Amino acid sequence: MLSEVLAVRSNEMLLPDIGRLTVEAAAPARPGQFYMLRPEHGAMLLGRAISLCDRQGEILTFLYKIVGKGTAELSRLREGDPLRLTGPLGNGFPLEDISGKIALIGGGVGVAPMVYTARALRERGNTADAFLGYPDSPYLHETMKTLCDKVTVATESGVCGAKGYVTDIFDPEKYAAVLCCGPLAMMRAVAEKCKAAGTPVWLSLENRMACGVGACLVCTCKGKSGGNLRVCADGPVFRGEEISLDA
Amino acid sequence: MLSEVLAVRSNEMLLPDIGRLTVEAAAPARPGQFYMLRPEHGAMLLGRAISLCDRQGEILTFLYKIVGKGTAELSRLREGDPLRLTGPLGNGFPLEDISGKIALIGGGVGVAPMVYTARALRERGNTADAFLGYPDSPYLHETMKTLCDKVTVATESGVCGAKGYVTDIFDPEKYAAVLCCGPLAMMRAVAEKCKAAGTPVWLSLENRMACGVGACLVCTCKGKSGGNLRVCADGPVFRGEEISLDA
Amino acid sequence: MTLETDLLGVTLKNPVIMASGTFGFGEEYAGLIDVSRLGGICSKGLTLRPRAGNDGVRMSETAAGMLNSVGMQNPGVPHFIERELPAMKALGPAVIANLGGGDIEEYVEGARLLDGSGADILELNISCPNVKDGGMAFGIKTQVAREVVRAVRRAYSGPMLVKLSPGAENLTEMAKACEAEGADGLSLINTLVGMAIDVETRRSLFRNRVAGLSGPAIKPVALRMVWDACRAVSIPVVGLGGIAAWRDAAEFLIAGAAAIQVGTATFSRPDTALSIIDGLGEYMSRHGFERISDIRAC
Amino acid sequence: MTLETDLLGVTLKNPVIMASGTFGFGEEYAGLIDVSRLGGICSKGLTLRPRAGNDGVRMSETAAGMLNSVGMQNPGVPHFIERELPAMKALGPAVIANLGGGDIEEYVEGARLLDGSGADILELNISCPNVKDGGMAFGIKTQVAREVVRAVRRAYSGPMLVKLSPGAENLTEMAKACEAEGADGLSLINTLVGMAIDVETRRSLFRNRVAGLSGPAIKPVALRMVWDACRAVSIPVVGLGGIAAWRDAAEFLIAGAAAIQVGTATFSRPDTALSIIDGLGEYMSRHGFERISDIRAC
Repeated sequence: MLSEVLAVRSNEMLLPDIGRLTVEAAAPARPGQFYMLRPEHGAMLLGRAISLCDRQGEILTFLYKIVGKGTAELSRLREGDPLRLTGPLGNGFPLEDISGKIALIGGGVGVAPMVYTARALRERGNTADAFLGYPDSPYLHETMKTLCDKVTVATESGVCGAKGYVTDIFDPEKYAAVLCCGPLAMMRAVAEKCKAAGTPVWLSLENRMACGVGACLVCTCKGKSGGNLRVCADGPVFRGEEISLDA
Repeated sequence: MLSEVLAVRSNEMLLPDIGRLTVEAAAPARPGQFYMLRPEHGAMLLGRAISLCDRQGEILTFLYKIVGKGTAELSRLREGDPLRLTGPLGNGFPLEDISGKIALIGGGVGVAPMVYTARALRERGNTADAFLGYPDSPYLHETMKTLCDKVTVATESGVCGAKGYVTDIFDPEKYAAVLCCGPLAMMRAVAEKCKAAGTPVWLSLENRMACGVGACLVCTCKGKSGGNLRVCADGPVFRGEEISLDA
Repeated sequence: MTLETDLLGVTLKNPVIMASGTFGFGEEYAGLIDVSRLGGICSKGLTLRPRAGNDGVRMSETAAGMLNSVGMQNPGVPHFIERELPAMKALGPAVIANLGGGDIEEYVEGARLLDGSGADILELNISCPNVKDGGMAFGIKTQVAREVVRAVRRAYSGPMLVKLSPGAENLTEMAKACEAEGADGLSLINTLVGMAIDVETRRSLFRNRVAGLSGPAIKPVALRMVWDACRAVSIPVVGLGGIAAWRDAAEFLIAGAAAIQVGTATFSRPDTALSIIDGLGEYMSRHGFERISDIRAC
Repeated sequence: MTLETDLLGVTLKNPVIMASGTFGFGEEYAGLIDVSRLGGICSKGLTLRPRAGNDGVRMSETAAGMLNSVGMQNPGVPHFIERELPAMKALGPAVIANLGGGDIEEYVEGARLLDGSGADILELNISCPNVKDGGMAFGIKTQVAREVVRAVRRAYSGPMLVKLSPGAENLTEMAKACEAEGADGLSLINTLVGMAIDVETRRSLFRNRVAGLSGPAIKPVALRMVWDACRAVSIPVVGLGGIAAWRDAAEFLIAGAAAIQVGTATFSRPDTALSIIDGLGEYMSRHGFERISDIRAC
């Protein structure tokens, strides 16, 4: 784990509200882990928890969606600007516990962690299919095609791939395990389908975070057994049956 | 008067703590007036009051010294970054009330307003000598040489011009009027010499400001008659005999 | 859909009022923004006699806020009535005269002069230090506030807001006491009491030691207090404290405020109030609200 | 020159303590910073029985601050004594056990268990809602606080800080009452009570409606209260509230604090406390101060 101010290597918008930022950092990370990103000269108090999207050599890639002031600030960073990176944080996907054919399901900016996950699976000799859902224009799907056996895209607008939800297409029966990151509604649908099929599923959650390391307890989610789990430190990846996705 | 978000045209450091920033704005301004400058995406609540250094065509030039977080933020602006400019504010130097040979005295970043003042005097057919004092490396003195009859530089370190204070060199007897902007100690010395010589002197003050337009009363200085004067709206330029420069 | 709203019997073009001490007497900003679009303007805090205000440093910026120690510099009520008030009235927005004092007699005499002078509303500032009580503000203890409100109520026949201090020992009790003593409405919050120290000289930055904290930093505290006050009294409440965008204003209106005031944020962006007016209009259209009072949470 | 300082008879390597609720039980940050360099660590707020904490949104960022509504989630005192405390003690810094409760009995039983358990100092959090008093915090009214401090004092024989709420009706009276009831020191300020509203749903963002405001936004208020408390009592005062840099820490020490706590700023920069330790050392050298207590204003 590091907490260091690094220079932004690149930052570009893929869509009006989706940006991609890279930095160079030596420390290793696992697929599904995240970092707290905070512009050193920003106006916001807290960093923003952003999943590691990809890692090639020592180049870390992050994908972010502009949803408020903090992510808007990320989008204004330019090459060379100082950015505090704290991480990698959280558990990540348990790739070592998984074998057989894997389904990677990403929704919107939740597609991000699937890139490094697919790359790591391929390096481990696993094969994966990807199911990627977007509201409108897709992104990272071309990269995913180079890393997966098959990539299925669905968009709500129908601009690319199937029109509708990728969760309606995906069949859990065909897979040994499912890894999913996306909006709550998508994760509920995936968890339900996997439960019915008896396919193990891991979900990567997100929540507002402050510390990112399990100290402040502001990012908890409900465990199925009733207690609260820390998304940052107990997760962000949970077994489907561990957590309750009720509102 | 305008309050608009403009794109920074250029921003460069002349010295490690002295920066020069330009923007393009059509509204006219008088020498000795100032603007409130606030980076649109900055972390600071308030703008910083910065004297107009120069104006050529519609290019406004500002000189600033990094003294805290607000001015450090100004120094980080790059070409194209949005900057809120509110102004021109304050009274400026009363050039229309002055005739004859003028002395322009600037200390440190207080040299800034003297550039546009010298340019305006020349356009009016006045002649001016400049006396510029710096702690160490000088700046803008070459520009001033193109706008004044004679430029005398003094530096505390002796790196350029006379070693010591320019106020020790300056002789008020030779001038019809004196315009001065600089540290408090310089302005006290100049006001005293001018008073003894019977030479009219105008001093340009600075202070922490919030509104810049005379509404909030946080930037007041002591009038000689006992009341408080607003540096932003009653000044920043005062007749030497109007104000008390006591601590 | 209309932004027009009633405050204490006075019709405001919209519920956005410029807070006392941040907008002078209105004319100062007339060259920068279209002042006539505002709902109302609170005058600089007035006292019966003119005051020169505090010496020394008067302002220091803090994280998302500022400390001020202006010290009630003002030209006095008679001068205000003769000079500033007519000019303020000519601007268009409702005129709210903000009145302070060092003792009850000074408050009462100031209120008497302002009565019938032409200001639309009186805003009674009870956060002033009570010179007869070692400088503790009138707005801290309910019983002390009660006395000044009662006395001013007798002296002033027009609509009167009492501006509450966040330092009140018991805010809801204070609000109820002001209502009981005849306040027609409340405005809150005034500045929080803060301090800054110069670490090189190791002395307080301000001669008066303490200073008033305002700005976005205090918004969450102000919103909570406005919510509480709205549920403690049945008279209208004007909400202020760190409002810097239409969303902030909407939060206060949802909490139950009848109108809001914009203060320190004007220093960051002179057109803050105007963009709040525009933003509230769009918000109302989007939600299908007919009038400002529809915004309030059920 | 030494940063070493005494707090209630406990020797701290330096006066920089991690505030309760922002540093877990210390181990959470051990992978990120050199925790052993800290002066002390306050545990997450403990209660006798484990608590699950609040449902719904627990945090919202504000201007230079954050609102939190964690709701005392903690494993309970017995679990703490068995599991977290030994690990905390192994980290090196002084261990301060922060204790809350819903009624006096729960406070007393928690304190009794902690007595002699190995924590260096007890920090009594009186900002908890009193379940028998409609949820008003123990720390608002002096008389209520007096009772809980008195009862816990009887149950706990070691050094005890009482952590004051900025919502106290009368802060200096509260400070004096805690001193009179046997507090060995005070720490302040706890969070200010704030609120946030979702303007689209028009409901409070937090299920519990209110939430605690912390961060740089509140520093000027905290500094003023620490100054006041230091002049009201003769026991040591630990200052906290928005400290984010060595300059902030120096301000509190000049105001009279014996030590300081760093809280929310750790979230912005995990190494905030370490850079404060370094900065204070340089500041002391520059000014020729031999020990931390020399920083205090004469």
